[in-house]
Order: sequence, then structure tokens, then C-alpha cells
Amino acid sequence: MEYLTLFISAVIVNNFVLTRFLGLCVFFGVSKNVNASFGMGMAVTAVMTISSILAWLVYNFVLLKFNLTFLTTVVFVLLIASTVQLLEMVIKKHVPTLYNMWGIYLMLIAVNCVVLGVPLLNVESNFTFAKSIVHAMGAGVGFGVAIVLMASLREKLRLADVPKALDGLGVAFILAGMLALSFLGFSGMISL
Amino acid sequence: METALMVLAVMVITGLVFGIVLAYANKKFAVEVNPLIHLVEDVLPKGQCGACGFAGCMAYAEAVVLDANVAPNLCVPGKGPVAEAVGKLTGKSAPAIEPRIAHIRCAGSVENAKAKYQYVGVQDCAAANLLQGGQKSCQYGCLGFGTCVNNCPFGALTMQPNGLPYVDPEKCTGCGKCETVCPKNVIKMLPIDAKVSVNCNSKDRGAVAKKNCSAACLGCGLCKKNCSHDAIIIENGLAVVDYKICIAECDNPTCFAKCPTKAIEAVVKDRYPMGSAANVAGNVAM
Amino acid sequence: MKELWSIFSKGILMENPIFVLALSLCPALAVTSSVTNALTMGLTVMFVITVNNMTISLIRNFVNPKVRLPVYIVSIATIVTVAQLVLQAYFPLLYKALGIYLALVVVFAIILARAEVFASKNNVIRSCCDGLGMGVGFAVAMVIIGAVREVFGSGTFLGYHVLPISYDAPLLLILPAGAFIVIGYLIGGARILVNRIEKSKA
Amino acid sequence: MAVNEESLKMNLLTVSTSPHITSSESIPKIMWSVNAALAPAVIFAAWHFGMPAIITMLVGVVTAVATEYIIQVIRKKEVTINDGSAVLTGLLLAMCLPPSLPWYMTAFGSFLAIAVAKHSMGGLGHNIFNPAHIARAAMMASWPVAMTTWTQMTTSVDVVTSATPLNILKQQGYAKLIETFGDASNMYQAMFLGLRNGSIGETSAVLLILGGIFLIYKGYIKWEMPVLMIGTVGLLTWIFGPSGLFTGDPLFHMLAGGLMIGAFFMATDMVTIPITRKGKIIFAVGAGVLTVLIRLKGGYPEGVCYAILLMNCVTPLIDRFIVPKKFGARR
Amino acid sequence: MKSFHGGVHPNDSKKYTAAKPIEAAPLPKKVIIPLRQHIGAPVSAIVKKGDAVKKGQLIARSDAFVSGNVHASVSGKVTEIADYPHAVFGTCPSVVIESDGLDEWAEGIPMQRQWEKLNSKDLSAIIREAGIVGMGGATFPTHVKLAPPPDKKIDTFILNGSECEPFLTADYRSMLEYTDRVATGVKITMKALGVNTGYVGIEDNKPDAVKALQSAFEGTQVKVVALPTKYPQGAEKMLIVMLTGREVPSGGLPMDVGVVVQNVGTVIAISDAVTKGIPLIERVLTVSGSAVKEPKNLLMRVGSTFADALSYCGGLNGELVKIISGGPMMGFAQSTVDIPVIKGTSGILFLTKKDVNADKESACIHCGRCVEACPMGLNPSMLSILGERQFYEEAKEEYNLLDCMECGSCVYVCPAKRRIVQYIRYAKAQNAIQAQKEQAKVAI
Amino acid sequence: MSDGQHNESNDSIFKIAINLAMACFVSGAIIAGVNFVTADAAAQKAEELKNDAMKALAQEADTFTPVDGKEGWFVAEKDGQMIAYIVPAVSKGYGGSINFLVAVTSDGTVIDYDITSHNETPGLGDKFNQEPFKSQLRGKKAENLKVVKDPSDKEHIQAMTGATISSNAAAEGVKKAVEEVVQLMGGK
Repeated sequence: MEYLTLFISAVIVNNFVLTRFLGLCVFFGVSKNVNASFGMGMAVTAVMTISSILAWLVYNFVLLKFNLTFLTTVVFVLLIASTVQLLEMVIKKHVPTLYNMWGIYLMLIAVNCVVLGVPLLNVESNFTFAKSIVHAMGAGVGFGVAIVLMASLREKLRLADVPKALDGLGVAFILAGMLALSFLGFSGMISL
Repeated sequence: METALMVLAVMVITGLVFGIVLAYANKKFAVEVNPLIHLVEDVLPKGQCGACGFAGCMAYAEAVVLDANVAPNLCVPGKGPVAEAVGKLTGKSAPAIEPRIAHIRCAGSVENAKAKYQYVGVQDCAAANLLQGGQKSCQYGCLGFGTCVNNCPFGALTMQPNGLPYVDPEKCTGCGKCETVCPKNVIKMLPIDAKVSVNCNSKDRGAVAKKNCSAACLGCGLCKKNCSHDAIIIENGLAVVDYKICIAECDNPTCFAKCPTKAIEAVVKDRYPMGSAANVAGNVAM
Repeated sequence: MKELWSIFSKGILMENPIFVLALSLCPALAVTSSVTNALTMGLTVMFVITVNNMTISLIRNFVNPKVRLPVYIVSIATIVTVAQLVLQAYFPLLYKALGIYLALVVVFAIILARAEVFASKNNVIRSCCDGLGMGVGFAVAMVIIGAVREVFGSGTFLGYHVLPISYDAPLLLILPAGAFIVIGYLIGGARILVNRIEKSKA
Repeated sequence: MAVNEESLKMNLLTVSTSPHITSSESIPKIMWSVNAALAPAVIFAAWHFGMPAIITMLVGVVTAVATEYIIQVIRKKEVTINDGSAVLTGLLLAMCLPPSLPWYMTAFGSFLAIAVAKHSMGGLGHNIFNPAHIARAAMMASWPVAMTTWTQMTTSVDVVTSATPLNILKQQGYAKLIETFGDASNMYQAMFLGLRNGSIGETSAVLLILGGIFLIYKGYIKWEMPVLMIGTVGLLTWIFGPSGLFTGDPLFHMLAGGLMIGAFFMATDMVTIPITRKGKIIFAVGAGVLTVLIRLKGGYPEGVCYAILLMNCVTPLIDRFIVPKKFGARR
Repeated sequence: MKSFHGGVHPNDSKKYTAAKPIEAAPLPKKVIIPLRQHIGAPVSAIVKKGDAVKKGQLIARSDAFVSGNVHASVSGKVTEIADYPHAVFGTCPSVVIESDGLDEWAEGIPMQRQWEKLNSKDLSAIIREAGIVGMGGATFPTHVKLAPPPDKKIDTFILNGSECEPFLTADYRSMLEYTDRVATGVKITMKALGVNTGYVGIEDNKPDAVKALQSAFEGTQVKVVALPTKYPQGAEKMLIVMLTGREVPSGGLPMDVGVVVQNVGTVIAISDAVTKGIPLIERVLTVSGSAVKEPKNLLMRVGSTFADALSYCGGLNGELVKIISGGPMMGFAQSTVDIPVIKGTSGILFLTKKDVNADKESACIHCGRCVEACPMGLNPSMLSILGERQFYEEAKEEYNLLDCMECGSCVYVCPAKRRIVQYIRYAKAQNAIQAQKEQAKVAI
Repeated sequence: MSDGQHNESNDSIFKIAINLAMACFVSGAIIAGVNFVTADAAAQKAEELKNDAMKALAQEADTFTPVDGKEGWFVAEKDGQMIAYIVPAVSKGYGGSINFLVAVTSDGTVIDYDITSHNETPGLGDKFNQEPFKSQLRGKKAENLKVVKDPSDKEHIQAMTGATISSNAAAEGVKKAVEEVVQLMGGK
């Protein structure tokens, strides 16, 4: 149950994009069509889960042990960037169908706030191994939900008569604001 | 001191491990791709920002190389220089080798050209053209709904109050987009140093053309007679200038002097006075 | 000198990292609820991007292309860590306020992008100018957003009341939703400004 | 020939694409009809809450119309303040607000609804979210205290209380709620007639239903939407009652809060809901489910506004997947 | 009766002419006979300027199978072969004949023929020779419909007596006054097709027509069915699904579900051609609208002009703003009265301001009325928006643009007064241009 | 980002790896150096901050000593005389957990408290770290730390308008701390 609330909290109530502003570059960059967004959401979920696992292991068994927590940033970012790069190469070679589905989005998230942010938050909140995984997956799914919604809204707006100055990015931000406003309805639903 | 040593050890080991893994993987999992893609990708900033609308720089590189419709200037952080380099690599740069400018081959303004009916409907030339060829009696003239204006990627066209588009020579790049969207083929690209231009597209017989529009080319051939270089022919009741001859041989064109309808004119840079820039299709009553 | 100035100045408006390029948006929203935080973050990024540009420019010829990205990242991460350590030691309250976003400076697209686009192809001085320009542009944008949100969202500027106490501030501006909307309009405003300037040039 | 051909030549004939005849429906007609349908509830509110409510409604409408006018002038678009849509937005917003809200908050909200929620997206027909609800959510976030402060009503009814029924339920429980009204049947009666505290326009269920029936009769809204949304709320609140399954008080929940006005006037705002009938049904049920979720589990006592906004977010996806069945598609 | 999805109930405005018997219009002084009065290959003139022609004489033909012969509709002299305005195509090469006022038949016409003895092939040949095309407006050559490819098994014939377009009463009057010819035409067609099952679909707002045909078909295998009054009941696909329950597949023709549909005017022409040898040179049409003084149902020669019709009907009454060839839902607006009547002209409407829609268009408010009105199950709202924003391909690929039959139901109900049909036509045209370009590319 | 094959360098895997390792080495050296300089300062600052925080809670005290076996607990003393326990506590609020630092006298009376982290709605729920709400809790004992909605009840805690959940959470967190102190004292 605890895990479930943690998961739901990360997906809806404390959505990473809409309340913590992580992963915005990708959120605004790739949310132009629904299919790409869906792929992106899956890719983020997968990468985030994997990197959270690795980061947790490294942090608890190396950095914490030798009292080197100030190296967290360096090690994590290197770890994630390399893992993603590796993952991309492996998938591209061996599972091309999967690669076409969401592998192409991998490079985009090698260096990305949300993918680095979640492992850092896990560490900061002293989550257990299992909790870290659940949290990371929740964050990924939450990201996916937000970006797919955003993409569908933007697809609709593409056909609208948006003022020229706001067209594109400006209105995307305003949309995100309204999306966040709507998600406020979930606030207070789960308190951890 | 011990901490410092530990730091160094951890960092070096991390570096070594990832270095080896990456280098190894790079060889082991190499996938054959179009080398051009890599060249292009190399030029890109690799911010992986996705601002181009593709999933990262690699994806954009792939798209711009493989898909002819993907423009080379989509990279936002890279801006000009990157666009240029990508364009060069993919051979997509070239906005026309020969400098040219869009030319409206119609002088059938609201006053000059007769209307056939009152059009009510979508304000778009191609849409209006579907209804008996548009609201003008002349089947060949500019309809004046500004489809070209709306489609110009450089904002070089504006609709004048008289119902004809104005081409801003400063802004026109000669890309030819307007030429393709005009349902009447009124717009043609003119060499930038053209000396004269025929401002009519009517293939009607002289009498009919005249009845429909006071500025029509009647195909009378006076200009042809007045051209000392044989650069003009009459084709389907319309004077056609061979610009190769005209530009190369003629210094002082006189062909247009005798034209009864002023359908052929000397090209002056600011031939059209810039009217109020409002998007007015004067001949259209909603 | 003129060239250096143009390298420097383009980052401030015409290629402003936040308003025009729309890169590194996370901090623009997350830490701009007060001007102080925004300014700190802006200065930190300015520092990191400038130093990193110089570093990359220095080492650009020694890096094997196959590990270029990891090396660049290591460089950025090192500089960020240094900044972290310094802030932690001397300005612990600010350090706490910036929280996780400080560490996330590492993955700001603008820093890596400038390294790849500019520093890896230019000499140290030019790279430094570019970094400074981008950094200043970033910081200015952050402060503007911070100012709008703080002044209208809590009636204060840098903690001092600038609007009458009776001003009933809409909290919306402090909340994420408000931040998104404010930035949306600021981006629109910047676009109008950039277009005006481009027009007047042409 | 007898035909006066000359006169024909003089006036150019009109040519357009078929069809050449259309029905008499128009956007202004729809919008003003909805305004008219709100009229009973508006009049009741003016009597029930007195001057403050009248001022709030006026401020809402005037600000909305003025904002629309200014923006359309700036954007060089045709000014359409006569079509009734800005009036409607202002009025609907005001009806979702506490009666004695400071006027500047109402004005802010009304401005936000028109400028941000509607015209940033391109104006009527292009907005994705219900403007009135976006404004209400924004105001709720901006001034949470003022937005949840309820004043005494002018009508002297025994059951006067300074909190809304849903607030009492959330904070003090069901027993206290019944106690406030005397007994359960008293409570239902008061709530049905609207003799309770709450937002300006949400209290009188019977008048809102009347307005809704008028709109259904005119064919401007589909009966399925309000019925299903209210029905879903009733069903779910009955099932997930306070003391175990099937112990809830569906009638109370159906009458409480902004459900009636939301279901009849907000969830049926055609611009922001799915275009197909099936899509509309999904929207209504979804909104009902979310309303119950927020009411029973969330931090806010009332969830109609957020439920509808959240369903607005999903609308493009619904439209994407729920498409009309094409004739001859069995191939 | 279960109805088809969608549809609208416009004011039928048939009161102007419903009670008016068909009158033969006076012989025109001059006829303009366009050489394109059908869908398919163009025909070329076989007469030249100055030739004397007789009524019913063949004046233009083509070797192509999908085309329709053209006959002189008056006797007289060919004065010109040139481009003239055309109700559908804008302009079209036409043969102009000046009447000699004698109205003489060409040799061998009329004659008496015992059609019962003819086989299906002969019937088909006679119909082809007579230049008969679909007279409801689509003008598809009739003999092509009667000769389906061998893999299409036709088992049902339907007579379309719905006439769902407002104002028009030509078919209705024909069914009442020419009942026998209609019945004969149906029987001939069924024989030509070799089918035994037949239906006559008539909207239930014309009970006397239903009764008349029911008695005419008494004792045959032809069922006369009263259908609910709803536009576009007369669209082939709607009619077929109502009468047989079969849905014509997307992009398909009625013959794909074993059905052939003919219009009332067409079967009358078939009857005349087969029993009397008279080619298609005249038709019944409705002249109506509030701008015309005496609305009438007229029997008019092909090639007479709208002006002829107007002057016979007493001229104008009130301010004319629109002339429509056909019905108000799917007809074509004209810019002049000098337009010739062609085989497909089912009505000529002269409308005043109060009849027509000239309201300003505004943005779509997604009310969904068009989706509910669309008999084809499309999303007209989206199609119009995509057309407006020039996403033609998307309209075709994802929103079934090409399935639209342009019945206009969506525009009729649209409160935003959007010109959906125009957007759709426009998008279709752009897609066609695109397809042409692509084909050209492949060819290179 | 990997540059792939077009650049057919013959660099061995090892050489590439060394390249990265070198970078890491330099990086490590720099970080270690900076850390060496700042570590002490950081630790000192952290200590100061903590003391300041505690001092704000128990203003008269001059020394704070950790309590054995109770993580995060401190005893605030003045001239060697214990005046309060400084106790950390956690409760669940509207937007997640709320962390407290509470100063409690040995007889279980609240001296003061400070909320070190929370995620409540800004401007609404987070008023519990400000006056006048804060002063309501001072001097209260465990049995009085209960939120009521009756304005006339001065014995208990008045809820903040519109933020009942947050009020409850604050009262509950402080109460927990007090109860723990009482338990500790009773245990002695």
C-alpha cells in the first residue's frame, strides 16, 4: 500500500513536470505530437528506473561507504550519461523494433534534468532500494502522462488561431500552466 | 588526505570503466549508417534539446539527410552557422542560384478588371477558383484573396487595397513558393535584372480580354514590332519576353512605349506604391 | 573587440537562452519564486558556463571524439560541484533554497550546447565572451522572471515590500501553474521585442 | 424577353458553394439562450445573497466583456462582444464564487478567464479549458482564504450557517451536517430549493435544473451529459459511503456544491468537450468519477471545477480515439 | 422504420410548385447544347457551323464507353460551336442551334417499339444511343450502370423517388403525371439488368405519389416504400441502406452491393427511348424560389437557357441574389441567366436574400452538430478546420476526406456558419493536385 | 553523440578509456582540493546554523548537548541547568510530511517550535510557521494540543482559516514531540 501511494503520488499528486519542473526541455521539445510523446514517456520511464537502480547501488555501496557524498553529482551524471549511451547502442543493434518505438528518444534524455533529478531525490529522501525503484517508475509514468496530455493539447492548438507572439512555445507554457492548475485538484489527496 | 586519495581513486576507476565500456560498445554494437548522417550530426550542437521537433540531434540529423522535406535550419541553439553547414552538407542550402524575384503577371485591379459575380465563401484563391474559376470575368487574372500572401515564408507579399499583391523586393528571396500556390499561375519568377515585364496572364482573344479587363494584354503585337532584338513573341494572345535576349542585348527598351493597355512595362524597383498594408481584398464583398 | 562584443551581446537578448532558445527551463520555473534565489541561480550558471567554456576551449584538442560527451560532462560536473561546495560552505541558506536544482545545473542543455557549439570550435577568449554573454542573458532572464513573480506574487522585491502592505497578492504567481503562465507571456513578449529589433535592423 | 436583363447585369449575383440554405441556429443565439437559462438562478441568487452577489455578478460580466473588447481591438479581430459568450463566461464565473468576494478578485478572475484562458488560445472556439473554471481554479490558488470564506445570507432561514454543506461534511462530519439543518429531509429540501450557503449561483438545484431542461429542450446540450455526470456522482458517493460500502448519502452529494451548475452549464460547454456523442458520455462519466474522487479523497471540499478541467485536458485524446462510425466502413 | 444516421430537416419549400402540373415550355429561339453533360469521356461534335439539323438528330458522340451522346433538341441551323457558360464546369464547348420554329423530328422518330421482345444487350444499346445519363444531377451515363462488370452480381433495382432537396418537385410531379412511363421505364431497366427485385423509395411527405406508384406496380415484384422524410434521403447510399439494409463500402459504388439506382427522370427517358426511339432532348425541371413570380414545373428542351425559364415563369419578383442550378443543398450557384439547361438540371432556383445564407463565418465551436448530421459518419468539423489550415493530407488520411459526398447537411446545421463543404472540396482538389504531381514524378 | 565510424581512428579501446580517466582524474583532483578547503568551513557553518536554530527555540540557553541514544535530540542548558529538550518530530500534512524541531520543558510544556521543512500550500497551509498561530502552541501541554473550530475555546488550538488539515498536522507534530519527552521523563 505504501508503495502504491508513493507511486500514485509521483504520477499524479506530485507530478514531476507540473509541480517540480523537472524535464521541461524535453517536455516542451517533444510534445508536438502524441505518438512521439508516448515513446518519450516510455523511454523516460525505462531510463529513469534503470538509472535509479544503478545510482542507488553506487551511492549506498561506494559513495556513502567512503564518505564521498560530495561526489554524488559528478558520479551520477557520468553514470547516467554512459548508461544511456550504452543502452542506446545495445538496443539499436539487437532490438531494432524496440529502438524504433522509443529507442530514438534515448539520446535526448542522456543529459536531462528529470533523469538525474529523480536519483538525486531518492538519495536525498533516503529511500530504500525498493522505494527508489517505485518512485522512479512513478516519476516516469507521471512524466509520460503529462507529456502525452500536453502533446494532445498542442495538437489541437496547432489548428487554433493563437496570437502570433504566443504561437508555439509561449502558448505551450500557458497550456502547461493550466494543466498544472487542473492537477491542483489532486493536491492533498495523498500525504506521504 | 585519505579522502583526497579516495576521491581520485573513485574518479579514475569510474572514468576507466566507462571509457572502456563505451569504447568497446562503440565497436561491438556498431550499426552501419549513412556516413553523411554522422557528418551532419557532428555539426549539430548536441544539446539534445529537441527544439528542432525531433527526438534529439541524431534523429534530426537522420531526418535532414534522409527526408528531402526536412529543412536544414531547424536547429534552434545552433542558429545561422549550423543551418548553413547542415545545408551545405545536405545540399539543401541553395535558395536559387540565379537571383530572381516574384512577379505578379496581372494588373487586373478592382478598377481594371470586371467582376463576374459576388463571391461569398472561404477567403482563399484556390477555394474561390473552384467556383467557376473565380469571381472575375477574366479567367486568368489574380483573384486577390491573398493565398500567395499567406503562404510566403518570408512575409514579402502584402495585399494592396486594389486587390493585387505587392512584392517587397527587399524581402523576396525568389523561393517560388507563391508560384506553386497560385491557382491561376499568375505569379512567375522574374530574373532580378529583367528590364521589362508583361503584367498580364490572359490567354483570351484580344476582344474578350479587353472586355474583361482594361489592363489586359491584347496580343496585338505592337511591343513585338517595337523590339529591335526579337526578344518578344506572341503566344496564345499573350506577349512573352525571352529574358535571355532581353537582358543580354537590350540597353534601352522601347517595346512598352506603344502598348495600348500598358500591359507591358519597364521594371522599376518600386513600381507598386506600398498601399496600406491591411490584408484587403478590395474586390471581395463578404 | 567589436567581434567579442557581438559574441557577448547576442546571448542577452537575440539568443537569450530562456526566452528565445527555450533551453534550461527547469530552474527558470523552479527557483524564481524570489529574486534572491533567481539571482543566485543565475550567477551560478553564469559562473559554470563561463568557466566551462574556457575549459573546453583549452582541452578541445586533447579529447578523443568517442568520449567527448562524457568528458564534457565531467568538466561541467566538476565545476558545478565546486560551486556546490563553495555555496554550501559560505552561503548555506542559499544552498538549501536552491536544493536539488543546484546539482541539476550539470544537465542544463544550454551549458552543454554552448560547449559543443561554440567552445569546442573557438579559442579561449572568444569562448569566455560567449559563456559570459549566455550566462548574463540567463541571469537577466531569471531575475526578470523572479521579479515579476516576487513583486506581484508577494508584493516584495529582494524581500523588501515594494507594494503597499494591503496589496492582496495572488498566490498563483508563486505556484507552479502561475510560473508557467508568466513565462509563457514573457516568451511572447521577448519574441515581439526580438522581431522589432530584427525589423529595425533590416 | 420579359426578363429585365439590365437589372440582372447591374447587381452581381452571389455565388458560393452549396448548400445555399442553412438553419437559423447561430452562435449568438446559443450563447444568449444559455444566458437566459441561467436567469432564474441569477435572480434567485440576487434575492438570496443580496447586494454583494449582485455586485460580484456585475463585476464579473463587465470585466469579461471589457476584456474581450480590448483584446479583440488589439488583435485587430472582429469585435464579437455581442455574441453573448463573454457575458456567459463572466456570469458563470461569478456564479462559482462566494457572494462577498472582494471585487478586485472577481475582476482579476474574469480578466484571467477571457485574456488567458480564452484569447491566448485564439478566442472563442479555440480555448481548450473552460475559461470560467480556469479562472476559478486560479483564484482558488491565489486567495484560498477569501475563496472559502462564506458570509451570512440575507434570507432569514432557520438553517443559516456560515459554511457550505460540503465544508461542514469535510471538516465536521455527516452527523454535524444533519444537525445543522435539523433533520435529513429538511436538509434535502433546503438544498433542493437553494436555501443554503455556497457560491452565488450553485445553491438552487431546482432552478438550475429548470434552466438545464430548457437547454436540453432547445437542443443546445445533450441530456446524457448532466444526467450521467450527476448520476455517476450519486452512484459512487452511495457506494463509497463514510461507513463502508453502500452507506453513502447520494442525494446530498448530488445536490451539494457546484455539481448542478457544473453538470448543466460547465460540462456542456461545447468548445471544451468532445465532439462525438460517445465522447461526451465518456466526458460526463469521467467528470463524475473525478468529482467524487476529489470530494471524498482530496484536499478540497468540492471537486467539480477540477474534475471538469481535468476532463478538458483529456478531451483531445477522447476526440482522437472516439470517432464517429464511418458509413460503409465494414470493408 | 429505422433511419440512417445523421441527416437534417430543412424547410422543404415545396409548396411553391407541388400542386402545379407540368407545363411544356414554349419552343426556344435558340439552344446552347454543351458537349459535356455527363461524367466521363468528352464527346466531340459531328456537325459543323451552318449545318441544318433536325430534332433528335445526333450531333456529338464519342467512342469511349463511359460517355453520353448528345442530340439536337430543336430543328434548325447550327450557328456556332464555341465555349459557353456551363452550370457545372464554368465554361464548356457547346453547339448553338437557331431554331427554325418547325420543330421537325429527325427521320425515324418517333416510332413504336415492342420492348418486351428485346434482350438486355439491345436495350442497353438503345439507351446508350439515346444519350441517357443520370438525371438527378450526377449525370453518370446510364448504359454504364446497366452493364456492370461480370464480377458484380446485380440483384436489386431501386427507383429513387425521394427527391429530398427542398424546392424541387419535378420528380414528384412526374411520378403523378407520368406514372405509366415511370412504370414502363422501371420494368425496362429491370429487364436490362436481369433482376427481379425492385424497390421504389419515396419520402412519406408525398403520399399521393406513393399511392400512384403502388397501384402502378400492383402485382409485380416491385415494392413501393414510403421512407421517412429526411435530407439526404435521396442520396444513393442512404436509399440503399434504408431499402435493403446494405451499406455501400467506403469508396465503392452501389453495384458493389448488387444494387443499381435510377432517378425518376432517367427511367422516363429510358421508357421514351426504348418504346418510341426518342433520345434524351428534354426534361422536367422545377423553376422556383421566392424571386420568381410564378414558380412552375416545366418540361424544357436541353439547351434552352435559364433566362427562357425565367421569362416563361413571369420574370422576377423581388431582389434576386442567387441563381441555383439544381437544389439548394447540392446545386450550383450561377453568375448569369445565360446558362443552358442540361440533362442533369433538376431545378432552377431564383432566390432572394431571405432564402439564402450569407452570414459571416466564425471559428468552429465544436458543438458536434455536424458530426451528428453527417450521414457518412465523418467529422466535418475537423475536415473544415484541416482544410482551413491547409492540412489536406491529414484530412485525407485520418479523417476520411474522400468519403464525403458533399450533401451539405453539416453546413445546414452549423451555428458558426462555416463553409464546410467548400473547405472539403478545396481539400479534395488540393489532394488531387498532389496526387497528379506524384504521378508525374513516378512517370519521370 | 558517439562519433561512430566515419572517423576511422585507430585509437585502441584502452587509449580512449585513458582519455576519459584522465579527465576524471583531473576532475577528482580539483574537487578534492576544493573540498579540502571548504570542508571545515562547511562543517562549521552547519554547526552554527544548527545552534542558531536551537537558540531561536530556547533563547535563554547557552549550550546544547546531544542526548545519548536519541538521534537528533539535544538538551538545552543555561549555566549548566537544563531548561529544555530540543526534539525533532514528523507529522503528515496536506502536501506531505512536515518536519519539526520542538523545544519542550521537562514537565512537557511547549516552549517553541520551528518547522524545518514542509510542502504545504504556500500562503495558506504554511502559516503554521508564523504568528499568530505559533503563539497559540506555546506553553501548551499535550492534552491541550488539539485543534478545534470553536472561536470561544481558548484552551485548545484554533484552526487556521481554510487550512484545517495543516493546523491539525502542526498540532499533532508538536504533540508527538511533547509526548515523547513526557515518556522519557516518566521512564526515568
